[in-house]
Amino acid sequence: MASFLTNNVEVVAIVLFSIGFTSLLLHKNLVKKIIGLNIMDTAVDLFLASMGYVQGKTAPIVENGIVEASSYINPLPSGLVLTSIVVSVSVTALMLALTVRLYHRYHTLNVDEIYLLAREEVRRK
Amino acid sequence: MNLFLWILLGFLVICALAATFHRNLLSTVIIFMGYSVVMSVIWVLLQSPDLAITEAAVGAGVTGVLFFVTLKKIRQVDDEYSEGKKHEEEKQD
Amino acid sequence: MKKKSRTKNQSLFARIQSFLDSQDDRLTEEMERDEEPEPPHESKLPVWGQTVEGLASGEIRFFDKIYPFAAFLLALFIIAVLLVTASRLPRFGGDSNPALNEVTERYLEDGMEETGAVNLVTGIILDYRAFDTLGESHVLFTAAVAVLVLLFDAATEKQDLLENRDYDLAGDTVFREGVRFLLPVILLFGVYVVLNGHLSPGGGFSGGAILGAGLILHSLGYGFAATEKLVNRKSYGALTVCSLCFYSLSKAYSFFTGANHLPSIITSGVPGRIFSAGLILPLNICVGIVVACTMYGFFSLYKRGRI
Amino acid sequence: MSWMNDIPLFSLIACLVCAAVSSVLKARAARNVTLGLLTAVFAGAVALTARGVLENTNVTYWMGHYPAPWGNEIRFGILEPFLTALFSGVIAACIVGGNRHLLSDVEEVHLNRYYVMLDLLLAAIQAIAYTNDIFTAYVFVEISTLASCGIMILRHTGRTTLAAVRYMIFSLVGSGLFLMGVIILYDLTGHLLIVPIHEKLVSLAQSGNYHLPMTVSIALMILGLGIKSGMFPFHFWMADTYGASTPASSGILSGVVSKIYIFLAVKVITRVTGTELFYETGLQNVLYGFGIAAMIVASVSALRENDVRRMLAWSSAAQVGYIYMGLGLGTPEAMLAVIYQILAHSLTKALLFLSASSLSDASGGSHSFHDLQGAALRNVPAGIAFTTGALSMVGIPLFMGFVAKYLFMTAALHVENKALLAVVALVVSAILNTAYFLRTVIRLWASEGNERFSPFRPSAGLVAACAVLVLANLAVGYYSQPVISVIQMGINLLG
Repeated sequence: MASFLTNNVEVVAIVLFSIGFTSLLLHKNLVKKIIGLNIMDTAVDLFLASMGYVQGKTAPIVENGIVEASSYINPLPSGLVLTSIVVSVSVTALMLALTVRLYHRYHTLNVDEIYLLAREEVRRK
Repeated sequence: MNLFLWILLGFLVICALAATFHRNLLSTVIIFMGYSVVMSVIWVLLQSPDLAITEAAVGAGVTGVLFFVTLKKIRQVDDEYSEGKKHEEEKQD
Repeated sequence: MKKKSRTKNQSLFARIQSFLDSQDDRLTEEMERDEEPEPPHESKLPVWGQTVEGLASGEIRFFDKIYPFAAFLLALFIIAVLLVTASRLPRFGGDSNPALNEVTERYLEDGMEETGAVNLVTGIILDYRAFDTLGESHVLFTAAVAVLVLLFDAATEKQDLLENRDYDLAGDTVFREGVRFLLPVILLFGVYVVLNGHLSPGGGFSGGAILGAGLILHSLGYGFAATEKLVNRKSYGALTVCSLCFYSLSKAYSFFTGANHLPSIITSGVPGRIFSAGLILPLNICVGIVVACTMYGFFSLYKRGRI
Repeated sequence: MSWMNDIPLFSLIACLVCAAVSSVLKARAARNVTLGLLTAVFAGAVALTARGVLENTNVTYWMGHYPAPWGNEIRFGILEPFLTALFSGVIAACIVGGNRHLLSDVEEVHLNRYYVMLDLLLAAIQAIAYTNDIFTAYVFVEISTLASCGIMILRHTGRTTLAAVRYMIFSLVGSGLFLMGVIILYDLTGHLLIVPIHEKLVSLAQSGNYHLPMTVSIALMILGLGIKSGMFPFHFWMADTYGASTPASSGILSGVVSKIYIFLAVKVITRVTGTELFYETGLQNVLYGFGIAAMIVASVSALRENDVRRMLAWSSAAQVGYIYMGLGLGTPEAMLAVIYQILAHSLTKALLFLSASSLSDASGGSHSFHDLQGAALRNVPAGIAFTTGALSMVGIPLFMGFVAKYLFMTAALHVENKALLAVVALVVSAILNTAYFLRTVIRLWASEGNERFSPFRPSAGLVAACAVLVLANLAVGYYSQPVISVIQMGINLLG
């Protein structure tokens, strides 16, 4: 059991997560939404990486043949974060491509306007 | 090192807020790239050099470039669009 | 208020009318008929919570009203809960946290011997938990195919319309000289990170991203035509497919022998040498190739609609 | 028969390799590869199910050289291969039945990429069904999200792209929350594999430490999967998504993709936390409430809809509501009903989407009820198929939907404090279902309004796919007992 001050990295990660999460949900501009998505993803990564950190220990790269568990930090979260970074860059690329396409068609980045335009288009048919 | 970490974490929050609330998209993207660089420094502090390299290459590098190209593409669409319009007006005249 | 919204809708209506004349998906036709575009970051219409008469069906109206409010409440709720949770988690940096258990211990103590990798993170992601990483590289592949679907523009295949119109960095001497100076360093560093993934920080993904960034820089400095000699559509397809297939098949062999307790012909070698760590080096190279090609492919697709 | 243990590994790897190879093949070859792959996966999964039923044991298979808490693992009993078989069958039916639309909706240059996406989706489905590792589940959930977005956007209309953006936004929020839950769980237990997590959670619950983080992490995982599968307050993306995609994609998205997330949620509930621990957290009451609300609200939305495919999408949301209501009831009988509902809804919705698209082909491509007047008379096979699906959804005896509703009803009656509301909701929802489906069916068979459009001959593939799905529906509805006992055995093995 710890508190806000000792778990500072975790708390900051949650704050960042909430900033990203809210702007992904509420921002109307698509590019801003994607920035929010990226902030959310990096916040999750920070949260995960902070779980692996152990005070006063070094990166898990074996040096001088020392293979004692007590001298390195937990390597597993780093591996998971690597995976998570790949996922987030893939998703970002896809979302940006969707944005470019929508902009080509509707000439706006505002989701609401795009939505109205699309509805009207459907009604026309 | 603790103080340094605090400063960097504060910087991250400020960057995130600025990126969310700034009105200019280009500045937003640049702020986001700054955010990524700070993040990679934090990862060095958290003893994860693998992540630091990846974040620097991906977050500040490739993702940033993708955002830039997207914005550029959007401006290009706008340009073509107004050029097309000008063209049409000339024809009408 | 109502009047105000109607006038705004009027302009919207005009825009809609004009571009609906053509149902065609091609941009150029739409563009010529449309009105002045709006600056991307400015919205004229406050639409959520305000509906246009006769435009939306019942669900949409309901959705419009409730969405921002509900999303805001949901976000607030989740944030509050998460903050309290974060403060109750095991202490940051503590050395008796639950995550430091027998799993971590074996990774740290036997990892080098069992996988042959000095960089234990690489050892974990490419050996202990290789199934995750197999999925991870296919995530990237999926995204690459999806982006190709979205942005591939057959029209640019024959004529280089877009390239001419771009602000051409290749003509900028300072930039070009900078690239000439930087590029070898970047590419060398990328190759080093890929090849030394099992010995030092880095690995296929980070190195691949660096190489991809190098390729992007190359195409900016010398033009796409020059880069195309290195990575074009054919070689892109061949490299990606071969790397992914090699990855999947070699991992299938490794999983198969592992699960059936058969001896594997792949040995881990002497830790610390470059040709050690069994499959990790070839896998890192494969991942590096896939990532580098995909990153450059993303850029090329965004920039000019093809690879 | 230890060689059978290798089937999941090989079918998974085959999917990944075929996906990579298909990306450089011509569309026709890619299609054949995918169909062959689907057949192989189906056959393998059926064989595994049969063996599971005969031997009634779980098999744990190492993915690598290291045992449980260190390396990845997959595990298969009965339900995992059973659902894999179901989903591969539904996907095959969808692409055979929706082929004509695929050819017209998807550009020629991109057609092979549709099959690449399907191969990747199939790999993701198998991995999610089989995996014994919660982070692997997350990675493959992302693949399935991207691939399902991919099969939507291959139809290049503005509406589809917009629907894809909405779908992606909801999905990404869902994945973010799911990953957050996984991370908190990892921090508390130090494991990522399901079995050790479960053991550690049980001991944590006994000691009383970290009660709040534990509840929050489970809630986040369920919420994330709920958002991705279209749980009630987050179901708004469904109408656009299912309404705008090409019919094959609609069937796959509604029949397969959202169901695999539900199965993952079931796995989280039964295996990660264990049913007892989960029902101690009180989260089931939230699911119960959301489920009940979805059953009513989404049905009302469906009743007010004027587009047949959007109506089907709202109906999907209502059916997902049944599932979450069942999870909220929290009894073994309810779990049986949930799995049966997954089976029933998957088969029926695919049938409905396929036949509805063919019916609107017979009405000049329009989806509105006005134009669909008399469509079944112009296109009799699709009309029969749609009617069968509608009757099944409404819950007429002999069809699968009836059995599912019956199971939910009996399960609800055994839970004292939730019985009344659940039964009322089931009855109201059944009445609403009847209203909107029978209204549609009557319109379809009405003879007026016939003159504007000429009779239409559906493609052979569509007729075949619909016939298979109708027969499956009738067979599983009529001989429900063996299927129910297989599912029951599977659930016993799961928890």
